[in-house]
Amino acid sequence: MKMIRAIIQPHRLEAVRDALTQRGIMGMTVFEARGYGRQRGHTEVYRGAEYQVAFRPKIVADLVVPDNQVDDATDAIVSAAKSGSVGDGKIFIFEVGDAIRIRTGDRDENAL
Amino acid sequence: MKMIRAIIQPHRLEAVRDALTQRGIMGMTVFEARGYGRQRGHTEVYRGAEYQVAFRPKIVADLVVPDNQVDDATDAIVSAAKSGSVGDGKIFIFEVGDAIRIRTGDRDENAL
Amino acid sequence: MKMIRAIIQPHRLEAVRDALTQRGIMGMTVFEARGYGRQRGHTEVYRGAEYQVAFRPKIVADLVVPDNQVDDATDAIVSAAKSGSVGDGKIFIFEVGDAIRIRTGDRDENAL
Amino acid sequence: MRRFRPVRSIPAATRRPMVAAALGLVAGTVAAQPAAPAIDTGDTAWMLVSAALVLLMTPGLALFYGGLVRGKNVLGTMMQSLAAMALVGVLWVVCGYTIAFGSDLGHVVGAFDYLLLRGVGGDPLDGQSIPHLLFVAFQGMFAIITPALIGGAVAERMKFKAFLLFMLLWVLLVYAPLAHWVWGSGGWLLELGALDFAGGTVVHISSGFSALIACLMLGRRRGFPGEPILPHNLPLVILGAGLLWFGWFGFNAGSALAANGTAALALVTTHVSAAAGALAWLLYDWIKHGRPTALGTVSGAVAGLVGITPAAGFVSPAAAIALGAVTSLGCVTFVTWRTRRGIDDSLDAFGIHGVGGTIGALLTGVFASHNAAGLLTGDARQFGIQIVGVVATYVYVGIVTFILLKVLQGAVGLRVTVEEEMIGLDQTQHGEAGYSM
Amino acid sequence: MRRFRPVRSIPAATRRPMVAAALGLVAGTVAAQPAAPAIDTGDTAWMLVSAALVLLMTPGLALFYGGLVRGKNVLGTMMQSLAAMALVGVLWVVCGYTIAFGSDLGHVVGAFDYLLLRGVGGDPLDGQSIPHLLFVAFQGMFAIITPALIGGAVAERMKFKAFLLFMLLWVLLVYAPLAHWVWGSGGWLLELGALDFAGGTVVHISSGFSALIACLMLGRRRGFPGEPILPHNLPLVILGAGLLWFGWFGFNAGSALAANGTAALALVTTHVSAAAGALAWLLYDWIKHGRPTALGTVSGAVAGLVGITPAAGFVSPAAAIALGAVTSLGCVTFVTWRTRRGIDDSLDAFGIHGVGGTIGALLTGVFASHNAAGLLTGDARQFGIQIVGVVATYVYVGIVTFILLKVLQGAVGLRVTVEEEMIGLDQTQHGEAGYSM
Amino acid sequence: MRRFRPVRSIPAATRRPMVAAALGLVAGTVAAQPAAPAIDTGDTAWMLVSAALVLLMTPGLALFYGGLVRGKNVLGTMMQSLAAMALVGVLWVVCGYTIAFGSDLGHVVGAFDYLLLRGVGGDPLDGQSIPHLLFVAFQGMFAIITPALIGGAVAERMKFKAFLLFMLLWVLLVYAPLAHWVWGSGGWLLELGALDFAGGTVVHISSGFSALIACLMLGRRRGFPGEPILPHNLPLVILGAGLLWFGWFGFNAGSALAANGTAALALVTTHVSAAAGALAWLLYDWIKHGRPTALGTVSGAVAGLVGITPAAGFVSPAAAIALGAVTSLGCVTFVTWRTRRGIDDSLDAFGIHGVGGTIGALLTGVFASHNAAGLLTGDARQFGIQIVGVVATYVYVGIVTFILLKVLQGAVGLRVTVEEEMIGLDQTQHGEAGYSM
Ligand SMILES: Nc1ncnc2c1ncn2[C@@H]1O[C@H](COP(=O)(O)OP(=O)(O)O)[C@@H](O)[C@H]1O
Ligand SMILES: Nc1ncnc2c1ncn2[C@@H]1O[C@H](COP(=O)(O)OP(=O)(O)O)[C@@H](O)[C@H]1O
Ligand SMILES: Nc1ncnc2c1ncn2[C@@H]1O[C@H](COP(=O)(O)OP(=O)(O)O)[C@@H](O)[C@H]1O
Repeated sequence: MKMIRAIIQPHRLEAVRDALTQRGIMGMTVFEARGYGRQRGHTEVYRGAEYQVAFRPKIVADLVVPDNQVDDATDAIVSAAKSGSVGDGKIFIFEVGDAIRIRTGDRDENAL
Repeated sequence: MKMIRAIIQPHRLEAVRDALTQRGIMGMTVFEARGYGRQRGHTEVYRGAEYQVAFRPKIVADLVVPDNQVDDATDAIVSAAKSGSVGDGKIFIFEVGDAIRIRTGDRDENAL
Repeated sequence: MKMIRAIIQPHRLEAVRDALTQRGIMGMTVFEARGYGRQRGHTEVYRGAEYQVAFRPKIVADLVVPDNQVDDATDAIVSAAKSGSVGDGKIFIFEVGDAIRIRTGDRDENAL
Repeated sequence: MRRFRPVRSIPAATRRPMVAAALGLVAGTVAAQPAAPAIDTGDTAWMLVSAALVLLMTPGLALFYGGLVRGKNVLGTMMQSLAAMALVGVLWVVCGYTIAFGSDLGHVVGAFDYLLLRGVGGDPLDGQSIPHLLFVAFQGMFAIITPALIGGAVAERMKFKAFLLFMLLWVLLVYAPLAHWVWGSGGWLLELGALDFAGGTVVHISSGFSALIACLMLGRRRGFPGEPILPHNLPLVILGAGLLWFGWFGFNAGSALAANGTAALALVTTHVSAAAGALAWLLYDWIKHGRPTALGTVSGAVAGLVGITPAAGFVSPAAAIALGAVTSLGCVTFVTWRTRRGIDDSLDAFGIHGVGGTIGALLTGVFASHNAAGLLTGDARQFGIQIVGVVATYVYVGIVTFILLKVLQGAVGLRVTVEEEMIGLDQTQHGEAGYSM
Repeated sequence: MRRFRPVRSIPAATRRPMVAAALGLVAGTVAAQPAAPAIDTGDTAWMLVSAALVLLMTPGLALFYGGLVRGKNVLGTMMQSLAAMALVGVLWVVCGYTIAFGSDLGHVVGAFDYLLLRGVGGDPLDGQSIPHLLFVAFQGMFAIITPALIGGAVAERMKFKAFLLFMLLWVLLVYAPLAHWVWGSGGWLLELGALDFAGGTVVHISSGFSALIACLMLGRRRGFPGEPILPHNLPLVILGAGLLWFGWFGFNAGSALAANGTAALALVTTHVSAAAGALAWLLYDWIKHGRPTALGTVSGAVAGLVGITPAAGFVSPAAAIALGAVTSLGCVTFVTWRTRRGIDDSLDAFGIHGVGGTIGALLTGVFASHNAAGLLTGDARQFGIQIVGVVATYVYVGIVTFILLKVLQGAVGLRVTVEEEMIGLDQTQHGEAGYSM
Repeated sequence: MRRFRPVRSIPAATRRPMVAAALGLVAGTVAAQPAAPAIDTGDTAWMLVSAALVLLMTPGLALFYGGLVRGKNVLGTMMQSLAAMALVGVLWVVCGYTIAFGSDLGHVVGAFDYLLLRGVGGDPLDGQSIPHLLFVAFQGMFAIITPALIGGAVAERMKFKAFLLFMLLWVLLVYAPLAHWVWGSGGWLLELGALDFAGGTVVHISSGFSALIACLMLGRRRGFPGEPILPHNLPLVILGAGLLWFGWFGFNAGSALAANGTAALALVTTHVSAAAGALAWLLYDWIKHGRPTALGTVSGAVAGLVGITPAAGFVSPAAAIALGAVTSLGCVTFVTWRTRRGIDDSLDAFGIHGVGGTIGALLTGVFASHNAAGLLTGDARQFGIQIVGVVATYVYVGIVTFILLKVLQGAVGLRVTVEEEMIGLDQTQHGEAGYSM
């Protein structure tokens, strides 16, 4: 069982969700975040002065999937989130030790 | 040392915190998030049209505990967050490689 | 490849980012969160009554780095985020299984 | 001062013609007027504005209350005010006005002569100098905000349907008759000589006491008083308070029904009472809790505004400072007590409007010195009359509100389910979210 | 009622002097007046306030629209209104006013005699009782909000530069001539006898229909109608609606140009039409979707306000209730239909202002009973005239707007790039963020 | 124009009676009036509204400033304005008014005859047509917003206690005497013939220059100018600016103290100067930074409003366009410079009010053509007098403010601790959070 963390452009969220749903992958948790990497920050003007704002708005989507769905899911995310320009984002993959569905107490992959 | 991530209904946060405190488990970090799983999204009405909003507000609570407190903590969370209806949420468990308390430089379980 | 999660005081973010940049460590994702630990919550007054608000605002900065940069990065964070008082925060370290740069498809450390 | 009994001891002689013109109660003056009383454009201008200002208070209240609740209930709370504008806006023209200001039936209620504003036009009422229609509009704005105030006590848990039906019946059965008692020609409290310049009893005590009954019948919000339930957006609350302070000039100074010295007096007393109320609560918080709070400051301002409402045209600016400060401290004392007691008057509709209205109505009988006299100016009887007015309001409002709520409880239920309360009213009652990413 | 043709059938005799005084069209009365018409301080007071109230509507609109879009476009949307205040504020004084109200050229446009307000001073115009400068100011506020309304149809995707140039040309080529037709002395619709009390055709139909054309030419927002694009901040929307309702009293009752019975009538009809519109949409949502929404309630209020605009001084309060409810239901029906059809009039500038303005202009010819007569009061011809006014407005506005947008499309382009649209207008057009941590 | 010296060259003869009536300075007219000067209901209506409008500016300022700071300081910033309403609201009635407008002592200050408003009632002052109490109220609103403006320079770091004490002393020792100089009967600048229609020196230069001194004495915010410190909520700022623009009509047009041609002129010049200021800054940002900003637009509007304040009733609408644009460009130039220089006038209290007030006061002496004459209309002396007025204001304000702050620094300290500054003022000074989940 793995957690896939996708850090994407905010306006790509709907597309990513659609792509995942199409492949039968349901369930994720989404955060608003701000990111900073190679992508140049943007300039904001404030009363006659320009400021470099390093952080840009990003969406972080965490989804836990069985091991055999990892490739499928990352493919779906990449295809839906990719525009080809800097700032498209990253995917990181983490091992998940256990999972529990609070409602039923189901554990592990049954909890997904 | 493990990180327990509990994705719960927002209105359960206080109860979860109480349950953990009662068992002597202190310390957590809490995020506002939006989730999507089996629970049906809700309908919003916007000027004569109905929209399906897939994501629902959730609270994500991350807490790092020594290995021997994992069961205790998950029990506490489940008991406090469970209502029995879809959407109660999930618990995911991750291995933590190291921990540092910034103030003191304490490491590992001493940092908690 | 590791993910360093730094939970810090909000007003330390700029200093932390500067310290990391100085050591050539670029790229992170930042969340607004609320934390609760040893640090006493604060009191809010609401129409003649005092309430203990347990959670305090925190910034969570997640950065993924190659294994050989972990110490450098944590040092930088600790030095920039430390004031010596309770509530300075924690650093947790997680193993990252894989990384993908969405734009290029680069994997693993090449994706950073 | 829609209509008050001019007492014998009017201090400044110059004020008499104004009072007479505004009230048409001094026989001689009325006789001297021509048959068709004339419209004064200045008075009309001021009353057009006053009507607009009082209308603005209800959106102001929506913001004030909306910011105080949790984010999941912001729309549900604002909708109580919006619904008052929609429902009572129509209702007043249809039959509310005539119940309050139609020709007197037994000193307690108006007849149906003005149903759907039949016969109400551009000509002024006797003794007024503004179009009758404008008087209707001005009064109609009061009828909107009064039931909306009640929402503060039942916020975050009352069914919208129940609140809507409650407002409908309450305006017809409680508000309109009360307005007749105090301001309607022939109303028994008017005839008794009760002083209520702009609605201390009619607006604030009535809504405040109904609010208390309603919150006791509904019970507490889940989590109260154990968990802190804190305002989700204080800048909205401050904005709402700013609009209320602004609109209150129309409420109080507009109640002179003319652009004259009494209006100016009411504007000044309203302003300084608000300021004194704000300052008193600010200092209270500072002394008691170590820090002056923004919410305390605006709560004190509203308390000061409520307190001066019955007194605005009757007291001196100096007395208004005292009145505002005393009212504010009275409110904060009550509010602290009710929280300790676990009474969930969630946004203090009773704590501020009921308590503040009561203090103000009584102090009017103490401080009155302009256009009337009170305890300090030698008219102890006036103080007694004020007590009668207050008690009568409590009794009538209490009984009718209790019955209304009992009936609605049986008919549609008053409270949302636990599940709905936890998810929030915005989604469950209105199918919306206040804020989206 | 800046200037309307008093019909023969004015019902109440008492109203005649008021009409005459306000309009100076009844020869006898004018003759009776001294050569230099006098300023009335009451009328002036009311019109000073009315001008201020109408100005406030544009920030109100900025909030109303700004809350309805996504957070990344909140400033871009508000900037459309702010730019209208900045640009048209200056433009009106320079040459807008004289195009609309300069001496008549062929019944269609004003001459340049008031360029830069040459010769406009403190003395009143013939038949008015307020300083000429004040009339300029009052009218100027209308010229600001009208183009700002159009922004609602093109929100979240139109280039700011294109919108700014469009407003500049549109005010001079569409708005000012239309104002001349309807309100300018010698304007052909005025002479024909069309009734438009406060701008149903001039303001609402003109902006609404231009908005429809603009949104069709621009095309839909990315994601519409597939994805839900929901308001990011409904409390802002409610606040905006509250300020609009408040300001509309200046808009409509101020259009009496005096503090008189007609102003009072307009204030009452405006208020109850807003209330009835709000109530109708609230109930519609409840019946149709199971839940009464806050956005529906305020949308209905705005629809009611739009509907009553041409009628405000001509109909009875009871008729205003009907008019408000019918307009609101007409708007919600259209809005539902256009969404199903995939027309992205994003914030319903046409759906509310165009549709509501059309319904209101026609119903004015049905319900008129004060200062004029309509279908129900026996003047079928008036209804015909109203149709002529509406059709003429559609035709003229449609043609000129279409040409203007075509020209601008070629010259500067109308729409931001896909990339810019996805990032949002705040950052890409204005270099700012609405909200920061 | 509370009181100005009518110059010989009043252009339109028709204006003279108005001026005379408003000012009571033309002997003949006063003699012609009956012993007891009469109240004019129209003038009174307008001034009731104007007082309310000016009051609303302070909540408007609270929003404007509150949105500009970081979220952790939003309440601390708004509290500076709220505290001004509370404290100065009371203070003005107690002794502020009499220091400013009591009978003249040596041309520099008023005596204590109006302590606690003793003897102030419904009768008008000589030469006025509104109740004396209303004049007190109108003036009192100015005394509230002036010290609140200073908060913009010291935002996010000044101790609340120090700010409160500072306001208390500053209103008594700086504002009230200055008001006496310029508007008080017998004040030396009034007698000299300085023109300050609505407070360019008294309100804007005085608060602006005090603000500059205060921010230099306090030092910069941590992080300034290295880190971007950006507004947390620009929609609030825009809303605040909208309320300021709206309220400024009361501020400037209300300063005519009557509903007359001068008020209409002031309303028009105020409006177009705001529009021109907004447009100028919008275009400046566009040309200089490639994008027109919302904050620039509203900042320009406020600059335009500040600039026209001393000139509103003295210049033509065309001159007001020039004045607004010049002031706005002057402000943006200064603001850019001070940021580069590392001066942390955080929200540009000096950059907009000080600079804009100075430009406006001087340009009044250039453009004056109504009710007075200036450089362009042949009165070079007037320009000299304006310079004297400006310099005197800077000198007096500078010295007293410096001393006051030094004393407070010793007594209670001016600045919060580093720790408190980093956590934010909301929590540390007020025990509250602006926003909660
Ligand atoms: N090392 C990192 N650790 C955590 N998050 C990162 C890291 N590098 C980038 N990110 C996140 O990914 C986002 C996109 O990265 P960036 O380098 O700008 O573009 P790209 O992914 O196209 O190379 C950043 O805004 C940040 O949120
Ligand atoms: N596979 C998943 N990965 C990450 N988060 C998930 C996943 N499945 C569910 N969640 C989170 O858990 C929440 C509850 O899940 P849901 O399936 O709706 O209910 P239940 O937990 O009762 O089965 C979701 O809203 C989402 O935030
Ligand atoms: N066990 C834990 N798991 C997750 N987060 C924690 C834990 N303990 C503390 N934190 C986070 O770290 C922050 C600081 O911790 P705290 O104990 O208050 O101070 P310190 O780090 O100085 O000991 C908390 O507010 C919380 O966000």
